[in-house]
Amino acid sequence: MSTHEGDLHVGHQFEDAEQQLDSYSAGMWLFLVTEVLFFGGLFLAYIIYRTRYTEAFVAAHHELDWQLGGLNTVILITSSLTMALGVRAAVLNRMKAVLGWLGLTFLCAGGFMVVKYIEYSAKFEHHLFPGPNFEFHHAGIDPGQAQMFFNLYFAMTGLHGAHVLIGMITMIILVIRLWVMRKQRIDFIPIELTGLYWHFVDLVWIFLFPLFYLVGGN
Amino acid sequence: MSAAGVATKQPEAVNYLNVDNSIKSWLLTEDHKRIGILYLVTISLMFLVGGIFAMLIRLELLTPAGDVVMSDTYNKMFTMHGVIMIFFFLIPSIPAVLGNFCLPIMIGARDVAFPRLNLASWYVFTLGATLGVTALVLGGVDTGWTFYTPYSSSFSHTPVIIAVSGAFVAGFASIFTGLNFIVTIHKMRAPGMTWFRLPLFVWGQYATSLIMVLGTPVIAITLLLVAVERGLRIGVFDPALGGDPVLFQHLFWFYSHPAVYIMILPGMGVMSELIATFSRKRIFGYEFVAYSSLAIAVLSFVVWGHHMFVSGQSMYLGMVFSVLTTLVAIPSAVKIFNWAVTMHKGHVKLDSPMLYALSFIGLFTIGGLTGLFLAAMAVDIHLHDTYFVVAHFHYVMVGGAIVAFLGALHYWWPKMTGRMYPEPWAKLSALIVFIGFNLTFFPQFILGYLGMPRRYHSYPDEWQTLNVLSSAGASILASGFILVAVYLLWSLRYGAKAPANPWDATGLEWKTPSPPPPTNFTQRPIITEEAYNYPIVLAKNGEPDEAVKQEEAEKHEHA
Amino acid sequence: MRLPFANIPIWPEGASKAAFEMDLLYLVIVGLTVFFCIIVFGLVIYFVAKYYAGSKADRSNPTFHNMPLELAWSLIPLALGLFVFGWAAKLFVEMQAPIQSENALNIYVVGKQWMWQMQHPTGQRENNELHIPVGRSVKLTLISQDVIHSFYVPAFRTKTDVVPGRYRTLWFEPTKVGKYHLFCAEFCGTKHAEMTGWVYVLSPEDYEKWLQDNRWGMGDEGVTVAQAGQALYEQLQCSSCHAPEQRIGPPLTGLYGSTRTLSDGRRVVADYDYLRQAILDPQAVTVSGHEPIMPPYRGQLTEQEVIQLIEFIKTLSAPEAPPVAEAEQSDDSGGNG
Amino acid sequence: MSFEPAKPKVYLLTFAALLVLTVITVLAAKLTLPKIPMGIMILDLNIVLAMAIACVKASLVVLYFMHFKDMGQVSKVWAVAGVFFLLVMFFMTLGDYENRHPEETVGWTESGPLHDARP
Repeated sequence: MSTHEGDLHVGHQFEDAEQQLDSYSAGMWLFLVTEVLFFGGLFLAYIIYRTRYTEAFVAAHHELDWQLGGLNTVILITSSLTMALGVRAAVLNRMKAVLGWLGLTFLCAGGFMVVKYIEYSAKFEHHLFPGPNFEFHHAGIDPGQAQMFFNLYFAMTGLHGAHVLIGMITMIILVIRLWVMRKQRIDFIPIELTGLYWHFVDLVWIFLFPLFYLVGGN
Repeated sequence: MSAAGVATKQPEAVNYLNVDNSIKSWLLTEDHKRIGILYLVTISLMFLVGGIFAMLIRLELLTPAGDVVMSDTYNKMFTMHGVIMIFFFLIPSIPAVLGNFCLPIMIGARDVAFPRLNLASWYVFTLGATLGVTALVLGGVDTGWTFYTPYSSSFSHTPVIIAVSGAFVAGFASIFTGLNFIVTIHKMRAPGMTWFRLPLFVWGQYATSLIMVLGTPVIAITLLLVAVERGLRIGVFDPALGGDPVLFQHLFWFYSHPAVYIMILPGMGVMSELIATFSRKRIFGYEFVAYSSLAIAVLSFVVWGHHMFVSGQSMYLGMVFSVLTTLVAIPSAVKIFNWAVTMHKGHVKLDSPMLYALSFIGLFTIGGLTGLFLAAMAVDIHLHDTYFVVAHFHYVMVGGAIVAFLGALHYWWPKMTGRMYPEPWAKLSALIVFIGFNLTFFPQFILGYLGMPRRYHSYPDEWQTLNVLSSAGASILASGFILVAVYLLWSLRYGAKAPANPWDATGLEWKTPSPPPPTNFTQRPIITEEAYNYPIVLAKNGEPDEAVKQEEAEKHEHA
Repeated sequence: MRLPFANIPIWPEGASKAAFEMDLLYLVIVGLTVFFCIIVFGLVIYFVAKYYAGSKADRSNPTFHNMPLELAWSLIPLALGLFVFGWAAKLFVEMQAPIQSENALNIYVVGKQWMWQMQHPTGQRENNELHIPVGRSVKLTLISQDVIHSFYVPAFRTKTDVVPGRYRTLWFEPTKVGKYHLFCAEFCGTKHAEMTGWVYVLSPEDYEKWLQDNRWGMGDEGVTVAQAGQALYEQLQCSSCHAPEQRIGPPLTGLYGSTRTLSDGRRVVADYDYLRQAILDPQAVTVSGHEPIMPPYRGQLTEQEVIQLIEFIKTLSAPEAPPVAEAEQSDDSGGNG
Repeated sequence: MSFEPAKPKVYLLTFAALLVLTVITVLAAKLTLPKIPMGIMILDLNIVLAMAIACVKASLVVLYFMHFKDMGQVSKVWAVAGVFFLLVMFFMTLGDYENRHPEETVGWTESGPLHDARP
C-alpha cells in the first residue's frame, strides 16, 4: 500500500508512514499479548477446579444451553469474517464497503450480547448465579463445587462480554471518525487495529465455548 | 518547574519547560519529558506518604509493647506503607520518571511511539494513586501489601476493594509504559543506533518492560478476582467457597516476584550509566551486562514459588523453584563484577551520582547475597516471614532501587531542570543515606534469625536494643531523604545554570542542550560510534594521559 | 547468644535436632556472603583509590572484554549456589517430609483468630501453650479455622503455614528442656502479634506429671481424642447408616490409609484430608458403588470435632487391640463416601 | 510492514473451515473419552480433544483473519513469548497440584536422618 502512504497523517514522533504503521501494529499485538495473560489467570483457575471438581463441572454444564452457545460461536465467527472484509475494504479505500462491513460486524456483536442477555437472565431466574441465592440440586453433586463452575462461567464470559462491549464502542467511534473525515483517504490503521482486537475477542470465545458448553463425557 | 526561566536576563533558547507555561499545557502535554516530570511530582508525593508510615512503624517498634498506636492502626500502617511504596512509588519510579525522560533522547527519537498513551498512563496512574489514598482516608487497609486470601477477601473489615482497585488501575499505567517503551526501542531508534550501541539503561528498560507487559495482566486479573470475591462472594480463593487460597499465592507471586525486578532492573541500568560516566570508561563486558538484564527478566518469571516454601506448596515444585532461583545469581554476579572491573584503568571521579552508584554496589551485593539464604529451602523455613526477609528486600528495594533512583535523579537533574544542585550537600546526603540505611536494616537481619516475625505490633523485650538501633537508623535515613528534597527544590530557583554536558559524558542526552528543546534535538542525530566511547590511553609511561592533562588544563583556565 | 560487651542477642537458642543442622548451613552461607562482600568491596575500594581521576596509575591498554574472567564470575557463583541449593533441599526434605513413626507423639493444632488450640492424643487440651517431652518426635497436624496462620517456633527452626481447608503436618524432635517462643508468622488480622505462646519442653518425668495434672481437660472419664470422636460418632448417629447391618455406607474398618476408588474414577488414599472432606462434603468424594446420600456436615462441626472423628476412624484401622473398647468390632462399618 | 490484504476467497474459506470445526467440536463432545486420574486431579481426554480443536481454530484466526504473515518480527516474537510465559504459569502451578500430598510419595519410616528410631 506504499502508493497511498503519502496521503496519510503521520504523527510528529514518526519519520514516515511505514514507521507509524509498524509501530501501531506492534503496539496492538503487544496489547493483545497482555490480554492473553489477563485471561490466562482465569483459564488457570478453570483448569485447576475443572480437574479437581470434574463431576460437578459435568453436571453443572448441563444447565447451560449448548445451542445458544453454539449460536453465539457462529455469530462471532461471522463477525470476524465481516471485520476482516471491512479491514480489506479500508485498505482498498472503499468507503461504502467499509461502513457496510463495520455495520454488519456491529450487528453481529449486538446479536451476541442479546443471546448472552437471554442466557444470563435464565441463570438468574434459576438461581444459578453464585452467591447466597445459589441453588443447585443434583444427586451426588456438591452444590459448592457446582457453584465454582458458575463462578468461573460468570467471571470468564462476563469479562469476555465486557470486551465485546468495548469492541462495539470502538466501532461506533470508528464509524463517526470515518464520517467526519469522509472527504479524505481512509486512515486504515485504526480499522486494522480494531480488527485485530475483534479477532482476539473471537479467539477467546473459541476457547470458552467448549470449556463451558461442551464439558463432555457422560 | 517554570523557575528555569526566572533567574537570568538574557533570552533563553526555547526548551521543553519554557515553551508554554500554562497549567493546561502541562496537563494535556504529550511530551515524554513533561510526562516524566508529572510522574516525578506524583511519585514524590506518594513517597512522602509512604515514608511517613515507615517512620510511624519504626516509632511504634521503639518499645516492645504495642503502646503508640492500636494494633489495628499498626496493621494499617505497614499495609499502606507497603502498598504505596510498591505500587505507587517503586514500580513507576525509574521507568516512568527517568525512563520517560531519557529513553527517547538516548535512542535519538523525538518522542515515544505513543505519546497520548503515555499521557493516559500518567492519568491512569494518578487515578490509581488517588484510589490508594482514598482507601487510606477511609481508614486504611490492614491486609498487608500481599492481600493474601481469605483474609483480604472474607475477613478484613477495611476498604480492601478500593485499595485493590487502586493497584489494579495503576497496573494499567505500568502496562502502557512498558508497551510504549518496547515499541519505542524497537521502532524509533535513530539511524545507526544498533542494539549494541544502545546505552545499557535502555537495555535495562527493555527488560523491565518485558516484565511490565507480561506480568502485570496476571496481577490485574488476580486483584479483580479478590475484589469480586469480597464484593459479590463469588470466589475462587476462599476455602469456604470451595476455593484454594494457595492458588491466590501462585497468581500473586507470578507477577509480584517479577515486579521486584521491575524495581531493580532499571536501577541496574542506571548503574551502568553512572559507573561508565564517572570512570570515563566503556562498561566492561557490555554484551554480558546487556544480556544479563534480559536473563534476569526471563528468569524472574520462573522463580515465584520461593515465596511459598512453607505455604503448603508441593515440596518437589519447591525444589524446582529453589534451583531456578539459584540461577538468578549468575546474571546478578555478572553485573556486579562487571561494574567493579569497569573502574579498572578508568578515571574515577566521586561526584554525588557516583557516590550513590558505589552505595548501590555495596548494598545490592548484600541484598542479593542474603537472597541466597531465602532461596535455600531449609533456611527459608526458619527465615520466612521474619525480619530477615524484611531486611533482605529493603536492601534490594531501598539500597538498590531507591539509591539508584537518587543517583539517577542527581545525574540527570541538570538535564531535566537546567540547574545544578549544590554538590557538597549532595555528597553529604549520599553519605547520610548510606549510613542511615545500614543502621536501619542491618540489625533486622539479626532480628530475623533470632526469629522476630514481620508485621508484629509488639515483640518480646529481649529484642528491644536491636529495634532501637533500627529506629535510630530510620530517622537518620529520613533526614538524608529530606535533605535531598530540600536542596533539589532549592536548586530549581537558585542553582547555577547547567551546561549541556556537566559530567563530560557520552550519550545522546548530553549532546542536546539542558533542558532539551521540545523535540529533543535540533536535527535528527545519526549515530556512528559505540556507547560509552571514552578516550583510551595507549601510553605506557605511567604519566597522566591526554584526557587528564586536558582536564587539568581546563581547570586552570577556569581558575 | 549475646554480644559480650552489650546486652544484644545475636543468636537464637537451638532446641531441636534440625536447629543444629540449620545453624551449620546458615553459617556456611554467612561465610559465603562475607567472602563475596570482601571481594566486591575490596575491588571497588582498591579501584577507586588507585584509579582516582588524576592519579598516576598506569592506564594503558584497558580491556573491555575478557571471556575467561566473565565465565569465572558466572560459573563460580553458580557452582556455589547449586551446592547451597543441594544441601538446603536435602535438609528441607528431612525436615518437611512427614514422619511415619509409630512412636511419634501426635498432637493436633487448630489455629484461629487469634489463638492456637492444642489437643493431645490423650485428651489434654491447652491454648497457646504446648507441653511436650524432650527427646521424642512430635508430629503436629495443623489446620486453620479461618484465615492462613503460620506455626513458628524459632528455637526449633521450623514453621509451617496453617491453611484453612486442608491439613498440614509439622514435626520436630526437641533436644533441650526449656521454654521457647511460639509465634504466628503469617499475618492474620488485628491481634496477629498477640497470637503467640510458649512451647514447654519437659523432661519425660515432668511430662508424665504434667499429663496427670492436666487430666481436667479430658472430662470425668478420661476421654482420649479417639474416644471423644467415638462419643461424637454415636451422638451424630453415624451408625444408623454406617453400622454393618445397615449396608448403606461404606465400611469404616481399615478405611484409614486405604486406597479408595471414587465414583468419578479417581483413586485416592484415605488420608486426613480425604476423611475431612468425606465428613464435611461427602458428595464430593462418593465412593464407587454407593449412593451419594450422606448429608454434608460443613458448618456443623468445628475443626476440633472433625479431628476427633478422624482419630476415631483411624483407630478402627488397627487390626488388633483397638484402644476403644466396644464399638470396635472388626465388621464395624459406617463412614461416608 | 505495509500489508497486502488477502482475497475475499481466503477469508470465506477460513470462515467455512471455522464453521466446520465448530460442528466437529460439538460432535466430539458427544463422545465419552477416558478420564485419567493424576494426583488429586483428573485429566479428561474430552477436554484435551476440545482444546486441540480450539487451538486449530485459533490458529486459523491468527493466520488468516489477523494476517499473521504481515505481522512484524517484533510482534511475532512477543506473541510467542506471551504464550510461552502463559504456559509456564499453567504448568508450574499445575505441578504444585499434581504433587500436593507428599505423604503418599515419600516419608521417613522408623529412622529418618533427623529422627532416631526408639523402642
